[in-house]
Amino acid sequence: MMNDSYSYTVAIPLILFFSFLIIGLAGGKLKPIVSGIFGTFFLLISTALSYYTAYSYFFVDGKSNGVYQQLIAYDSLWLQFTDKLQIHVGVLLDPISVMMLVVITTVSLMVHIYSLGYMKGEVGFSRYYSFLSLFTFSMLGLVLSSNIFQTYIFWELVGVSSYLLIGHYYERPSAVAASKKAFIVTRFADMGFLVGILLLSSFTGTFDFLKLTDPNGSALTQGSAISFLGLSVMTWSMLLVFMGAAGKSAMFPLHIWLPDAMEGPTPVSALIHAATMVVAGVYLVARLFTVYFFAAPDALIFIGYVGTFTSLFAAVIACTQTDIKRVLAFSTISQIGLMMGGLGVSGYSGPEGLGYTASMFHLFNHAMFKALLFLCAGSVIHAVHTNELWDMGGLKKHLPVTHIAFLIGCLGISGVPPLSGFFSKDEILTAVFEKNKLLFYVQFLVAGVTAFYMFRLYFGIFWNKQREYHTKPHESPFSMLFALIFLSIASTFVGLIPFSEFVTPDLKPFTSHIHWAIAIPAIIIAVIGLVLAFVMYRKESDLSGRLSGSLGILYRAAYKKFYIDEIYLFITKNVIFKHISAPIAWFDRNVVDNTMNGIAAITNFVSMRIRAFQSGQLQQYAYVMVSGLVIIVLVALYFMKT
Amino acid sequence: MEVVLFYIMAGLILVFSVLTVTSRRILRAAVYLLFVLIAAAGLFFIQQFAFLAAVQLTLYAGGIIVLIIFSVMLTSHVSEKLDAVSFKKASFALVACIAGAVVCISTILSYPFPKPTNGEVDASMKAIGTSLLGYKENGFALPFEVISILLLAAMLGAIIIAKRTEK
Amino acid sequence: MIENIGIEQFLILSTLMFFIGVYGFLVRKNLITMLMSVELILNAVNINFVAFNKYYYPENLQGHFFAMFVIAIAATEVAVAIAIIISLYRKIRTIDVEQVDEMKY
Amino acid sequence: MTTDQFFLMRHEILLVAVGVIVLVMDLMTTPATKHRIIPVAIVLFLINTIIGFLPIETGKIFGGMYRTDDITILMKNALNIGVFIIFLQSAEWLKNHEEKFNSYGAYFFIVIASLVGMDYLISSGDFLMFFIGTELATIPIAALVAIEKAKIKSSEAGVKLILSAALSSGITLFGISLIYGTTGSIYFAEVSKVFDGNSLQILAFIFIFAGVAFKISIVPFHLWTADVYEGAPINITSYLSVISKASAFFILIILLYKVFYVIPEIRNNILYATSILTMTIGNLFAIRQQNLKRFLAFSSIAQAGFVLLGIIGGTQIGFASVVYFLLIYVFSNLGAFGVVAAISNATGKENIDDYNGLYRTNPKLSLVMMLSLFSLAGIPPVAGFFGKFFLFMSAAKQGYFILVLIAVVNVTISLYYYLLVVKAMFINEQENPIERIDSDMYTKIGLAICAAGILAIGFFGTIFDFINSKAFGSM
Amino acid sequence: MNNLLWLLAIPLVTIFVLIFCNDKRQYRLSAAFGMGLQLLYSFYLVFRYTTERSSGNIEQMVFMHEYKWFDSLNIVFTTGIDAISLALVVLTAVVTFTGILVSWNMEKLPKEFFISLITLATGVFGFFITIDLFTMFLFYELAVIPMYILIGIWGSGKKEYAAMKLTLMLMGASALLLVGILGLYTYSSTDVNLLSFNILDIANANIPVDIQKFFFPMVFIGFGVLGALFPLHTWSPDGHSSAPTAVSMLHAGVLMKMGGYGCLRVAMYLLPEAAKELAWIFIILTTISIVYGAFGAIAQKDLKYINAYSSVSHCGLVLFAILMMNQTALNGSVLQMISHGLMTALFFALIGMIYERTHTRDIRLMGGLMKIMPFLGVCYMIAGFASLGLPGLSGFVAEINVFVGAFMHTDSFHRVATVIAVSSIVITAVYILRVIGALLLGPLDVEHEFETGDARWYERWANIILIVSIAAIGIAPLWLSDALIKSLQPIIQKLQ
Repeated sequence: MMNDSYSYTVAIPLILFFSFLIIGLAGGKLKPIVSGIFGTFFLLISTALSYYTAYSYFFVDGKSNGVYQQLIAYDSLWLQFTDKLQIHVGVLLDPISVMMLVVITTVSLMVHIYSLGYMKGEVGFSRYYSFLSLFTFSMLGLVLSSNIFQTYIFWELVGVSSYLLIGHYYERPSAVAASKKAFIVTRFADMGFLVGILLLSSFTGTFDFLKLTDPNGSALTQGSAISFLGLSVMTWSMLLVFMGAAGKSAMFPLHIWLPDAMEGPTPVSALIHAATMVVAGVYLVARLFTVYFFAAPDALIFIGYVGTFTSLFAAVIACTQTDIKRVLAFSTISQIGLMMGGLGVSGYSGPEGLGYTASMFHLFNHAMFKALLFLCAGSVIHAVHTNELWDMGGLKKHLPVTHIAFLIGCLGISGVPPLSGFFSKDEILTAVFEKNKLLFYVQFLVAGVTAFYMFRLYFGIFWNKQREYHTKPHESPFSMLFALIFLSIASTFVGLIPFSEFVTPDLKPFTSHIHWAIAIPAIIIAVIGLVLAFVMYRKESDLSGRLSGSLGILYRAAYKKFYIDEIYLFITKNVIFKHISAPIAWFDRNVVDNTMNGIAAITNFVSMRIRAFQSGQLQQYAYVMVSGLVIIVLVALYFMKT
Repeated sequence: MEVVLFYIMAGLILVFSVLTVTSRRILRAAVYLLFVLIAAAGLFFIQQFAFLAAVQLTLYAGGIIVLIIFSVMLTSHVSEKLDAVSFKKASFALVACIAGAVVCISTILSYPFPKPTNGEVDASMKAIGTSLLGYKENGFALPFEVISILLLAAMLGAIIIAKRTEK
Repeated sequence: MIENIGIEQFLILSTLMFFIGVYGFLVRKNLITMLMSVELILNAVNINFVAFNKYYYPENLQGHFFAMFVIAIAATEVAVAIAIIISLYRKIRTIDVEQVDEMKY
Repeated sequence: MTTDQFFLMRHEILLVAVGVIVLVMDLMTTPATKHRIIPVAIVLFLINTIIGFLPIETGKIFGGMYRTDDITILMKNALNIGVFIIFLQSAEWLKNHEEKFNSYGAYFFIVIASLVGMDYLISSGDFLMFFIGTELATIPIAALVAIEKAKIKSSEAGVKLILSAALSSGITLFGISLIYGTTGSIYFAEVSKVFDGNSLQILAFIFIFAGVAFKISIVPFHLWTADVYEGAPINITSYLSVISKASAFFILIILLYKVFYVIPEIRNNILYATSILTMTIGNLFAIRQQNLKRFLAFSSIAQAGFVLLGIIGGTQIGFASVVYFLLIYVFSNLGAFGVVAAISNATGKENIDDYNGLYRTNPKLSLVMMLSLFSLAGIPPVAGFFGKFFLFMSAAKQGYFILVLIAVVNVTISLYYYLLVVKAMFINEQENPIERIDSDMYTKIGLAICAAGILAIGFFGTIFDFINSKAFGSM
Repeated sequence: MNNLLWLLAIPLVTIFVLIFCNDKRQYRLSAAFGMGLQLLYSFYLVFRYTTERSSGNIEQMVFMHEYKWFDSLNIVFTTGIDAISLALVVLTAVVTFTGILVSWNMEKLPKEFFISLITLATGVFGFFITIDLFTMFLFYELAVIPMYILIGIWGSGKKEYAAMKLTLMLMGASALLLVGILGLYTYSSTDVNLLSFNILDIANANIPVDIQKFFFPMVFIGFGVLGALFPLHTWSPDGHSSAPTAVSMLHAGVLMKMGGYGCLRVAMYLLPEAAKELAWIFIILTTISIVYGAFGAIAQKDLKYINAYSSVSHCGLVLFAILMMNQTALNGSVLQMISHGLMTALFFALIGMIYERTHTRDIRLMGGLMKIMPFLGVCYMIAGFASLGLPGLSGFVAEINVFVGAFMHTDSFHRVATVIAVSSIVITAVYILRVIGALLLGPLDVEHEFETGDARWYERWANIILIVSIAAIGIAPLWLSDALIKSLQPIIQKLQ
């Protein structure tokens, strides 16, 4: 449905594209801080527009007859394949995209402001800001997509911005490697996504979200009938699309890039690898939820399992990591797993859609508190110049604001009421409980583990033993603290938003309540985790060491991230490089090429061998002539018809 | 009469031909060749081509053979014997030649030659003269003229080659 | 009469002579003897021409003249060839054909 | 016969006149003035060449022994141009070998006489003129081949040429005698009426074919070619490889199209096999050659193989494309030989290795050489491309696609060795490249004509159209 | 002024002027001026073409002119363009012009260099504007031969071997092609007097399927070798890596496109029945090409080799798309040709520039160049992103067209092939990022003293022109793609 009154929304991303171009092209000649201010300023405009959009959509005219409308605010033909199959670039406004607008611009703005302090004096400051603009542009473009191909386009663009930002410190080999890994792993996933799109479009004949997700439309029924290897084509295509989502959202086993991505500047981790880009997968599944639900329910169940497994898996690893950003990264993976789990169990209409709502709610909350946690971590790193948990300790005196903010974040993620995480996690657990008990128990366990590792971090950094620091740690500058404070406040209060009034799978609001029967055990297990962490890490003790020792191989496996990286390394280095690529190169040089050289060599060889004919002997020449003549005569007379 | 003569001539030709190409003394070979040529002239004669036979005798036997003998004497000793032909070379050549001869002869024999027309050939000097200078059909004025150019050019060529250069 | 002989016999004779000449050309080591073999070949041809003329086409003298021109040309050929052979002999003091192989391959 | 008819032989008469004038003038020169004969001969020949282009009647004289038509005249003009270029290129050589010639007149006369032989050959209307033309074209030239008295190779080449030519003419004559015996005539017109393709006639045809094939250097009658080309003085080599070969091709077509047209299968099969053999073997031998004359000899063998593709179908377009190709071939091959001659005259170097770095010192020579080689290789936009293309096209039109395929593969192989020469001149470097050569004016003009011909002929489609309009197909 | 012969006249006049120039300044100025003019003229043609089309001209080819050449053979030099050829003409003009800019400082025999380069370009221009097979073939060979000289004289490494191999393989291919063309000519009409080389005429001839099946492989392979069809691609890595910068640009950028164009215009358009029957063989080969080239690129250490193998992969995609025979895929193939032409030209230009400064092309010996030559580094990254199909750059547009088009086939053979082809985007990412990582990023290798100094003005402009073109297509593909689709209709109709 076209809606002209929102057509300004197209400017929300575009402003940032221009910001990217301006800063990128002129960046070298501007003073670094000017670039930063430019970028922040442009983003501020976008943020204002987004907030205005959110306000008017949710509270003024987004609903019609009690149902949220999906509005096409802007639409233009970008590429035409056939008369029917076209790529449009447009702006689709519906509850989740508007919500994402708010999330992205908010977190991005905070990161922009934060970075003014954090990145001060760094080489490549302008570059950093231009890439931040590029990222924000791409991310906004992604969430506003009206067309699955548009999603793919921006999907790739966020990937590349992520690549560029992870590799910000391009002189560090580890950063280069991490950026490369991130790109390639997500690219691999995107291949699935692309094939999924191809499959989807070839059966539904459209890329358009509105047509695809119309529950009464023809798109959903086509393809469901055709099956391949026991699953309907629709299921296959949706699984492939999920592969893309899993790559971006770091679902097992495509999660390996995310911890490494922490090589990027910490604000980038906060923005991209915690709050926005990594949840793009969740967003994508939510965007196509109708399709999943109606046409590919098997895929949806699969997503639920994958999400839940990932969440446990990552949570366990998080307990053993000592790099604070990596802990946060695994925590992110774990939380996204929860969101996926929520989506996987969701129903479609009314309260059955709680999983969906909860998942989006958690996404929203998670963005806030995870960004907060990362920015705090940045602040800590800024102060002590190390990422290593055991090189920190006793910082609560030195960094009071960061300390409080971090605590808020930890409480938030652990699901302690009344902070935001509590509400969304409760809803997810409720939804899962109603659908699948096994997943529920896993997620329930994850909640506890989450509290444990978060507070392990918290106590490790801020309590524990005072360490020797090269320079005395000091609190960060105001620009950074502002972001911390803002996000702390946000994390504290956003949980109170009645999300089911706004975001539901069938676009019809419903009212949800806190299910205390599930909430209370969840709180208890979180507190247990918290206390355990308190006991172990409040001050220096060998308790943790003994515990990890007693877990033995399990601990080591978790510490080594269950060797997934090594498997990948084996596949890439040993299988692909050594046993595919190098042999192909060898084959090309030696077999294919030598065939060609061989033809030349044979020609030369023959040429050498027949040279005896030209012996210089006149009589031999004559002999050849005569015998040639005789042979021709013989053949002509006896073997040819006349 | 002609039949007997023919067979004698044919026999002579074949025998001396073979001797020409096998004799290891060059001078003798030249003489054998002379016999062949004379025998061939005899063949022409019995076919009533007297003029041609005469030409054959004077030009060939008188001119060419003399030229050959001179050059033989210039380039080798009279008593010199040629080396024997290698067996390999000879047998290869023999195979080719016999094959060629067999093919040719069998083809000739398979050809249904008609009965000869019993027309008399008018090979009188007059007829020859008219034909040689005739420029209509069956006149040979043009080749006659052209061959004069050939003779001149060949003569010039032979002279410039054979002439010793002054050092 | 000559008609009793049969054209085939002339032809066989000339063919044999021709191939004897060819054989000589192929095996004789001396350049001059090769030249002689060529003469055999040409003579064989002449026998053909004359016989055909006599047997079948007596109304004109094509074969006869052909043979005559062949003789004339054979003469020039021999003249030039001998000139060349002698000039070669002056340089390498031999006229062995097997040694005339400076250029090969 | 009226005088007008007599002047149907204008080309030959003029040539003889030029030859005789040169010879007579030569007799009148003293050793001090004898070099003046060179410009005189060249100018006279140029006049002759130009007159050759004037319009002329066509027809038959001498009872059909001599016949001309437009395409024959065209061919003769082409040969005239070729010989004119050869004369230009030989001026320097003649001067360098002053002591070897008592008179230059003999050289000019012999070449002209040989050319007269070729003119008669391509105009011949009977086997006698065919035979005499062939011999007139060959025997005097054999003398010239052996003319370099200081070189053994030259005599060796002469011996090889004249003896193998004698053998081949013996073979041809044997064939002719059988044709005469079975058809009763030596006139082409009569023979073609009676010729019916019985096995004796086929035998005779093959013998005659072998004789012509010897002249064209078709495998397996080609072996003399390389040795003779290498040993002969370079201008004679170019004469042999261009003029002699072109005229032999022409008469081959006449024989195949006008006389022996009733046996197309045999003709096509023989041509099919020999053309494949010829181009392949020519190429395989050319690959290894170091001596440029020998190299060009093998390359010209290969070229002959390509030309057979035009003849094979017996079509008018094939005939036209052969003549067109030969016209181009005259310029291309003479261009290449001209450069080789210029360098050989100045330095005596004839090996490919000697040409390393030639472009740095002699860019113009290198460029002419490159153009000629590209033309021989059939690279556009130089004329050789068109020549080859039309040859292949005429074969393709008859459905000989496999043959064309083999031929074009051979073109690729040939490109390899042509490029080797280009590589030597342009890419390879050596410490002592051939120093700068200042050729005389004649050479320059000769090369310029070649280059102009190579560059221009392809772009004027009317030339081909003209040839095509005059050509004819097998009956 | 819409006479297409200008496209030949301008380069020829430039060559003529160059012959009479006599110092380096004059050479490069006249070359740049000539090719600049050519570029402007090609833009003017785009303008004229659009106006012509919008004024309702729906002829298949516009600006057609016929020049009688060999009348008796019915060989008529016919020029004419549609959007496909026009796009490639513009591509050629861009690449040639930038090639000249890149060779601004050519030291060795500059005159000869520019003349050969422009001769090559003339061949390419001629190839794209003719619509008769004879002239097309002529220009094809004309374009190949200067390559030999260019690589042989100005190349590096195993230049002589590479030049010879390249020339022989391409000429060998043209041998096949020649037979194919002659076959098309022979069967272009049932009336011997009406045989024609004109593509439009041949398209109307109903060539029997058996005949088509005989000639299709010849034509397709003949052009396919130039388009680096596996396993006949081996000329390409050696050739590219030995060639001087501008030549690599032209070669990979333009010359290889002649292969794709020829396959499309001649093989598919004129032999549609055989194409339908035999496509599967070539689909297999091109699919191998795509993946094989990409894997091959991973293992390379020399920058030019990497790019050469990447070209094998990308050009494989062009042919792959052509064989898919529907509108979208064909459109994708043309877009891919243009896109690959631009980005590979950019790549080679950059490699040349980097080589000039580092004197090595071995990625193991370099690192951290971003630090000392940021402009070139950024350009290289953009080229890399274009190559791996990043949206917003031309490669993406082309690739999705190819993939979507290929996937429209509903049988599993095509689909499996497509999925394999799609996998190349990952492999491409691997080698591109590997190069970027090893070359530009990481710590600066201090052991080797690289000449510092970022791009000079002419290098900057060369890069900027190419990047702008890449981005223009990538961001707003619709105008180009629409024009192409319209021009593709006749071909598609034959293939339906």
